Amino acid sequence: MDYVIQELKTLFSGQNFEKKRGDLLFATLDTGVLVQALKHLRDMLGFRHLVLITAVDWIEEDLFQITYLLRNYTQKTDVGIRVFVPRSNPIMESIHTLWETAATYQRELHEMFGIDFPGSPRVNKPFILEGWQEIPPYRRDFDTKKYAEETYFPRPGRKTHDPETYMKQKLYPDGTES
Amino acid sequence: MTQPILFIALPLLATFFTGLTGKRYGKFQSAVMNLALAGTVLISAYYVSAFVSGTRQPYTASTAGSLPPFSIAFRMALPEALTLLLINGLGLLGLSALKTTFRQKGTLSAVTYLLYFMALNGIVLTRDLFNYFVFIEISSVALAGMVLFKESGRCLKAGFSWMMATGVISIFLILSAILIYVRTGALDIDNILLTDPLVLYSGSAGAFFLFLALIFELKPFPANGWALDVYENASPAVSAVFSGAGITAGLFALYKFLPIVGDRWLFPLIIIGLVTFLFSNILALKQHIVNRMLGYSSVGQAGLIAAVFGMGVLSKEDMFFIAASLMAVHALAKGGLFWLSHHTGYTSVYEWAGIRHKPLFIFLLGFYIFALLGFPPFPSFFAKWSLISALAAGPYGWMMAAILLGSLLEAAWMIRWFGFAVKGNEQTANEIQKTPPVYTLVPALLLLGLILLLNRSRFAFILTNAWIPLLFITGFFLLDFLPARVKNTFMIGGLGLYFYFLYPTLTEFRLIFAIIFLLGGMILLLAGYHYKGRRIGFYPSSALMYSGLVGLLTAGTTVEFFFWWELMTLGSYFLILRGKKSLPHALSYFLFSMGGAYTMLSGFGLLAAANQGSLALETLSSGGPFQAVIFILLALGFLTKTATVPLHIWLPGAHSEAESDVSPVVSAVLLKAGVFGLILLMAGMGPQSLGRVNLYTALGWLGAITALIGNLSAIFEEDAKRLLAYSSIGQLGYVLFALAMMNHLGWLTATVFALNHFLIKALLFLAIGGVVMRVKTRNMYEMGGLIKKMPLSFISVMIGIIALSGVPPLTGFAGKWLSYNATVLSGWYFQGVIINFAGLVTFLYCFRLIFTIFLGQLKDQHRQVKEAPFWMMVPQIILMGVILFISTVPNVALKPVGTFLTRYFPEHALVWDGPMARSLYGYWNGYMIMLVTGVVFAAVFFWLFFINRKAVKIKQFNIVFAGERPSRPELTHFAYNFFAPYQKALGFLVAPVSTDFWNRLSEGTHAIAGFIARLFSGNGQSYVIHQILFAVLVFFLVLGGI
Amino acid sequence: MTFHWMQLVYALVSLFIVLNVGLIIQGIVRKIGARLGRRHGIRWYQLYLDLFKNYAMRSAVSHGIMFYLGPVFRLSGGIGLFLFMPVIYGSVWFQNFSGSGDLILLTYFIFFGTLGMALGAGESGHPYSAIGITRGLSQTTAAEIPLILAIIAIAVQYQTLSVTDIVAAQQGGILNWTLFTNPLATIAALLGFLGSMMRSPFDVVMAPQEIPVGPPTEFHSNFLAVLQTNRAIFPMAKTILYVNLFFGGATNWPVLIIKVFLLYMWPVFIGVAFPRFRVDQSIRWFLRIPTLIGILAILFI
Amino acid sequence: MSNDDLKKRRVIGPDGIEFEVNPMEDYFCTERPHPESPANRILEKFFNWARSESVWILGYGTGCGAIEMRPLMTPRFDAYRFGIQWRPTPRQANLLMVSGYLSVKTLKRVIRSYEQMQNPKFVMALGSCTINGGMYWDSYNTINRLDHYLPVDVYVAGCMPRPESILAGLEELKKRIRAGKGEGANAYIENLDWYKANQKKIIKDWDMPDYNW
Amino acid sequence: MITITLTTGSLLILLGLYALLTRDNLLRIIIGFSLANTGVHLIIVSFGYLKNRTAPILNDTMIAAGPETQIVDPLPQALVLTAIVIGFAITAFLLVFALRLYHTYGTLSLSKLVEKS
Repeated sequence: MDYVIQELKTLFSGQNFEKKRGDLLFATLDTGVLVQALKHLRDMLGFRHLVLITAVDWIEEDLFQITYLLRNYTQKTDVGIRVFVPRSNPIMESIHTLWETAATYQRELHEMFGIDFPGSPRVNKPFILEGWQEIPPYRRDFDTKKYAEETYFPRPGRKTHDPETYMKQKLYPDGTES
Repeated sequence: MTQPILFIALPLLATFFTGLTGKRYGKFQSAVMNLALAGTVLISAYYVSAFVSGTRQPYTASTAGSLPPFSIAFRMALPEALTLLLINGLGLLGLSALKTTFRQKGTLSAVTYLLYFMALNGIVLTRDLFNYFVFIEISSVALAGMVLFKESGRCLKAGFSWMMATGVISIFLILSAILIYVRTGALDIDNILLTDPLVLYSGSAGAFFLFLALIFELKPFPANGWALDVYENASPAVSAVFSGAGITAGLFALYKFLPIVGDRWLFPLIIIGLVTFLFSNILALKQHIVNRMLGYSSVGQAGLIAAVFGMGVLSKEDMFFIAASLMAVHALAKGGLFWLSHHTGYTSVYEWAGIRHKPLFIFLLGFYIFALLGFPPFPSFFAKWSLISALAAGPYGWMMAAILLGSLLEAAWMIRWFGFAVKGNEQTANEIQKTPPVYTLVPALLLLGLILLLNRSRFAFILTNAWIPLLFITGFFLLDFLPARVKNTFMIGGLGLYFYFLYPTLTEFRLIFAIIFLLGGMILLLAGYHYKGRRIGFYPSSALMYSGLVGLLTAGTTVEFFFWWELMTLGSYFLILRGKKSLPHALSYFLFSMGGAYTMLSGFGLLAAANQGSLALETLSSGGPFQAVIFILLALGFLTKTATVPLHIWLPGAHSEAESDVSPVVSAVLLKAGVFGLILLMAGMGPQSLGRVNLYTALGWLGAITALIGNLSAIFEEDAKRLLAYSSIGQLGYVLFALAMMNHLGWLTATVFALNHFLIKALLFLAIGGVVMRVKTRNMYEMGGLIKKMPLSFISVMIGIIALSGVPPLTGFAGKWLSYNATVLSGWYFQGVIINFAGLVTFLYCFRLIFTIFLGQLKDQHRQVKEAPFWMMVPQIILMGVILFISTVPNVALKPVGTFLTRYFPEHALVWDGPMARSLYGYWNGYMIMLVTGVVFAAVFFWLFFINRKAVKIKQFNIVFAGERPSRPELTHFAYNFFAPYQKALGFLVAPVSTDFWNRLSEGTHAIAGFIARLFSGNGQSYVIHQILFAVLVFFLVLGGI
Repeated sequence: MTFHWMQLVYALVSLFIVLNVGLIIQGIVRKIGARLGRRHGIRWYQLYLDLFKNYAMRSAVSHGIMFYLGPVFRLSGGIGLFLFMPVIYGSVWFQNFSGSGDLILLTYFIFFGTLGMALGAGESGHPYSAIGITRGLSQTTAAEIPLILAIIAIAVQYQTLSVTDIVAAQQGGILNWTLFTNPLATIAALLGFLGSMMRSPFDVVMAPQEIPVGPPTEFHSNFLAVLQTNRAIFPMAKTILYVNLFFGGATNWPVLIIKVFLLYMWPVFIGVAFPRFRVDQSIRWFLRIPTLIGILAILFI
Repeated sequence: MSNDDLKKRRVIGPDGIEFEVNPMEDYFCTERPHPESPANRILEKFFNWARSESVWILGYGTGCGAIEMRPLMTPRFDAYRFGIQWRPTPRQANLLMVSGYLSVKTLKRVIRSYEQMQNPKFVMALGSCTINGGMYWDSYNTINRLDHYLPVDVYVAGCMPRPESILAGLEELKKRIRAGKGEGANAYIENLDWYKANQKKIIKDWDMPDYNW
Repeated sequence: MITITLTTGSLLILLGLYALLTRDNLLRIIIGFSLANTGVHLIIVSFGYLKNRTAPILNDTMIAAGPETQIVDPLPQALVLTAIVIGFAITAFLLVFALRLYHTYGTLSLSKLVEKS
């Protein structure tokens, strides 16, 4: 794995090259070099499988983190590449040219986070949320509970409990712990 | 009082006078020239009339009052007079074509032209060998001069080669003259012939050289490159006289001098002639330059006529008739064609599409081409007939084969040309604005005149039986300017009258087929009312075809039968050619038809030979020793027409590409001509076997295989009309199978199948044609759901397919029932199984036809389609009525058929008990079936209708689609590659084996043509080498003891 | 053959009998199938319930006139086939309308309903219907070949195409049945019979998971009820034809019902034992062994 | 399957004339359904008995409930003996069995399938998710109560209900049918506006005629 | 004598034909043709020659002596005159063609002419 870190470090600009396990490493790269880096990983270092693309909404930093997880089947190792795009203008380069399956992930990210991948096939078509009109639901500023209560006719009489206190109460009604 | 010398003197005088008036070619000069040639024409016409009426006897005129050898003798008799009339007539007409040339080039060019004709006249008239040489040289030089009318380098080269080659010929000729003179002491034919033949012929070099010279004048293959270059490069107006008049004179010289050469040279002459004929036409196949093609044709025709001169088997009278007809037709038609070419100015075949919109051009082109090809009613047709008949009497099968093969090849390239002119790619052509000038019409009129002149004695039926139909046809040619609807009315009325008058005279099968041909034709013609405008060319062609069809019924002799057969082919070819993309298909239809017609012709020839020249159709029963061969030859002819595998490949294209109201005619009506022929043949000739093979068993298997292949091909077809066309192949396979059984039930089956095929295929083709007319596509997967827009058409198709697939209670079932009975009766179990399997396959394509077009999802673009035109529906409704009527009371139609069939096959007839038919094995009551089915159907229908009366009418996308909704009709309509599993399982059966075979054959022929064509390099020297090698070859041929 | 009004009454009676027999036999057959799979299975009268229920559906939608006519064609085909068949040998009245035509009529009348149904299903505009029909038609044509061979074989054997005469020739003992006098033809026909009964391994036509029930995808309510009625009559009529041709016919109703039941079990047995063929596979299969047996049957008459 | 397919479009016919196709009207039936009144009482009783004993199921397997439906066909539970069968097409089925949570997207399909069934028709909903949203009660995309969108005849509670409880639910349904209470189809049609309003509230891209025939 | 002329004539013909076939220059071809023509004329004349006879000029003595035994055959001589004229005409025509070809293509080589289309 170390040589992967070495190569990535020397060839591409980025930070946080960290080895999580013996067979898993993560790195944060600059958005500009991402495609090249993935191409290099795929063609030179044998990470032929795009496992997934996912995103995290760092609302505090005003950033979206996009993670690309790749797998090398001969060495049984994984690499995760992170990039950050600004929340205000979330545009990322599409990698469907490298892996056709990426188009589907990108479509999902577009729908759920509103991250745009220009040029990705069918990226603007509704995927799961047909006719969605709110802000993308996976953004942390979207209030799911409020939306559900307003929209989906909650059945009256439903009680909600704080799991911690409720379970404590239920399992140890006398208040004795352990 | 006239003198033969005038033929020389008049042109010479005119030459002098015009020469004296200076270089400018003005009105005066033109008048003089015209007068001179008109004078010769008049004189020859006078001689012809005098000889024919007998007021003058043939005589010889000598110059200077002395006798040969010290003077030149001109002989004047009927052959000479006719030839001169032809030559000078062409010369007179040719003047008009060259008028502008003369104006540009001055008087001298005109003088050359006159001198050429003077020389040709001399060649015809003179009896003197040396004199012949002189005239030959004058004509050669004059022609070389005329080649220069067109100023191009190629012309110059061609002219130089020409002069070189002629020079060599002149050496041969003069050598022969002197050698013969040395041996016989004479130079004129009559005196030479007086000498002892032994002296003359005993290996005489003179005869050899004379023979060579005569042959070279006719440009034998392959030593003819120089002439072809001239044909190609000279002005077509010059080629016209060169081909028309020059070849005629050359042939006449050959005819005249051949006795000197002697019998020993006749056989080589035949070989050379036929080889030339065959190979010229092969070579023409590869050509696309019209003038060169016509050159090949001229050379080939000359070869054919020369071969005729060599055929000792022909009686004098026959030979005269054949040669005269062929020569006259060739001269006039070739002249006409060259003039057309001159007038259009097109060089390549592809450019000829430019005459598309000029009916007169098209008419003339067709007229000349079909005259050349030997189509009725032109004299060449009778000449070909007589030739083949005469050859059939002896062991000359190979000659027949060569002639017919050559004719077929000739037809191939000529028809391709014609096709390009009528239907070729329009983009490549500049349209021509002019109409053809009058003089190009004259040869056509003369040809028409010839029909009457030359056929009077031998083929009297033209005048006695055929004049009404021929008048009918001519009428439609003349009335072609009328609106289509008027002509349609005339046509329907004409056919009706025809039927009215014919009805009392026809019996048995002839009556059945008359009903199909005439009444069927009338019903189908109703669809013609839909077309507006004039529809130029449709009605003359239809008239040709219908007259031909009816002629088949009334024909009493084989020649009559063949006459009408050819007319029918011609008419149907024109009709098929009218389709938008039918060019290649019409061509293949025509070629297959011609091939079939030629085998038929040989069969008839052999038949006549076996019956001492008797031509009556009744002689079919006495075929002599060649009975089986005759049977096969004739059967081949008819089987081509019924599109039996492997002769079927023409049908799908031809039938599908034809116009909407032509397809039903060619399919439902025309194919029956072949069936009629087969019936005639089988009834006439009875059981046949070749060696130990029973030919009828072979035919039965052939029918079964045809049925299977045809039907299987139909189910894999995406094109609705092609599907129907393949289905026709299959249906006619049934008919053939049933006929071949040669028993009562078999023939009854065949009759029922034929009638059904007529009714059903007419109905289906009309219905589908109406749909295609509306939706403008024939691909079934592009249609769908049209039932909502065209309910009547749908009903037509539904009735049609139920009847076609043989499901009771409709009429198709009668055929199935009979075929089972006949199968069991004749013991043809396995063929019967194949036939019935083919019948089951019918379901597949029937369903495909109705489903993919009418059911399923209606397409966007068809949402505003209207029902098929009214006039397309009218015949469909009539046909549906007939089908339902016959289905209900089949006895009305079948009982009379059965009754007269007992005359042929008295055993195992059906017993009719009211509507109930009983065979040896089973029974069938069409009325009862219809009744029970109808009652049950009505009961269930009303029951369902009652309980379901509240049903909500929904639309095409309201279907269950796994919770989704359909988005576009195209994606929801299952139509393409409909029977994929079948393809996977049985697709190998319809591998295009026959198509491949025929394609390879045609490619091979083209490859041969391309290979040989390399001989003609355009180099004069190599042409001379060809000449010399040819001479050597002939020398060894003759010495080799042939 | 003259027509009597009584004929009509008897025809209706026999039709009623065969409808009930068909429903019950099929119910029992399904029960047997369930028991083989260790299930309790449906009640024997379940098919009646289904039929009633479907006739009792309150609403229906229609895709067009042919959508109506499809089931009508189908049921008329079934009823017609039955009515054109001599049912009970020796009975004057239960000959129905068999005087209208012979064996050939019956073999071709089978297609009357098929073709009509194909048209009705086509009108529904559902692609699965069309796919199902192409499969069905393709397979049927191949399955008919052994049958045709067998029919020709027995026609030659008995020198007649009349079903009544064929039955008559088989009377007088079990050994006179075609089954024993011409076993090859019988085998060929029985193999062909498999293909026409739409049971496994030849049921890819309906393929419920792939092309939901094939041709009748869109048929519902009363339309479906009519089709169900036919499904009770039509296989019975076909089976009766085979009984007549190969198993000596029947001289009374009980014998007929027993024979029909036993013969009906034949495709059921095959069906529970074998998985499904694709269409091209079944075409090839029919054109191999059964066709060969049929050819042998003709050769060894 | 994009919505563009349902917009009006200009089409050129075979004869060259251009015209407009409106798929919503041309390809779909826009008629409003109407309630079907029962037959007379005695006949209806007989019919209801037949209906209750011949329930043909259209299984809508969205969630974990689809797993629980399969055992019903096995020898252990053998629903066939109660006259219950599965049909592959809504047209021929009587009972729509919704087997779990429904997202907005699947709800659309469920509604279409339901409307394509013929009157009388019944709905049975399995599991808590269809009752009150279950564990997805606060999801942005999962409905909470099915009965606001379709007339449910029987709810079977559980997460998931076992086959036994489904059988019990079916028995309950049979009782309802026999009692003449299985008029959900008519109820749906009579209250069509309310149902449609609810449906349209969450299905924002409603691109169909109101009723799917 | 006759043998000599006949042989010469034949040789000339062959020579001429050889030239006609093998030379590339148009003029040489024409010359070859003229040679062959001359050979033919020689042959004609030699055939007409009869030993020990005189020219066919009729005068009184000749008529008295019986011309058919005294003079050579006059016919070939007449023929050869015509033949020469015709040969001249053909040669002239060939030359005209050669000249025009030269004007058009600028060459007299046959092989080059054939190549140019």
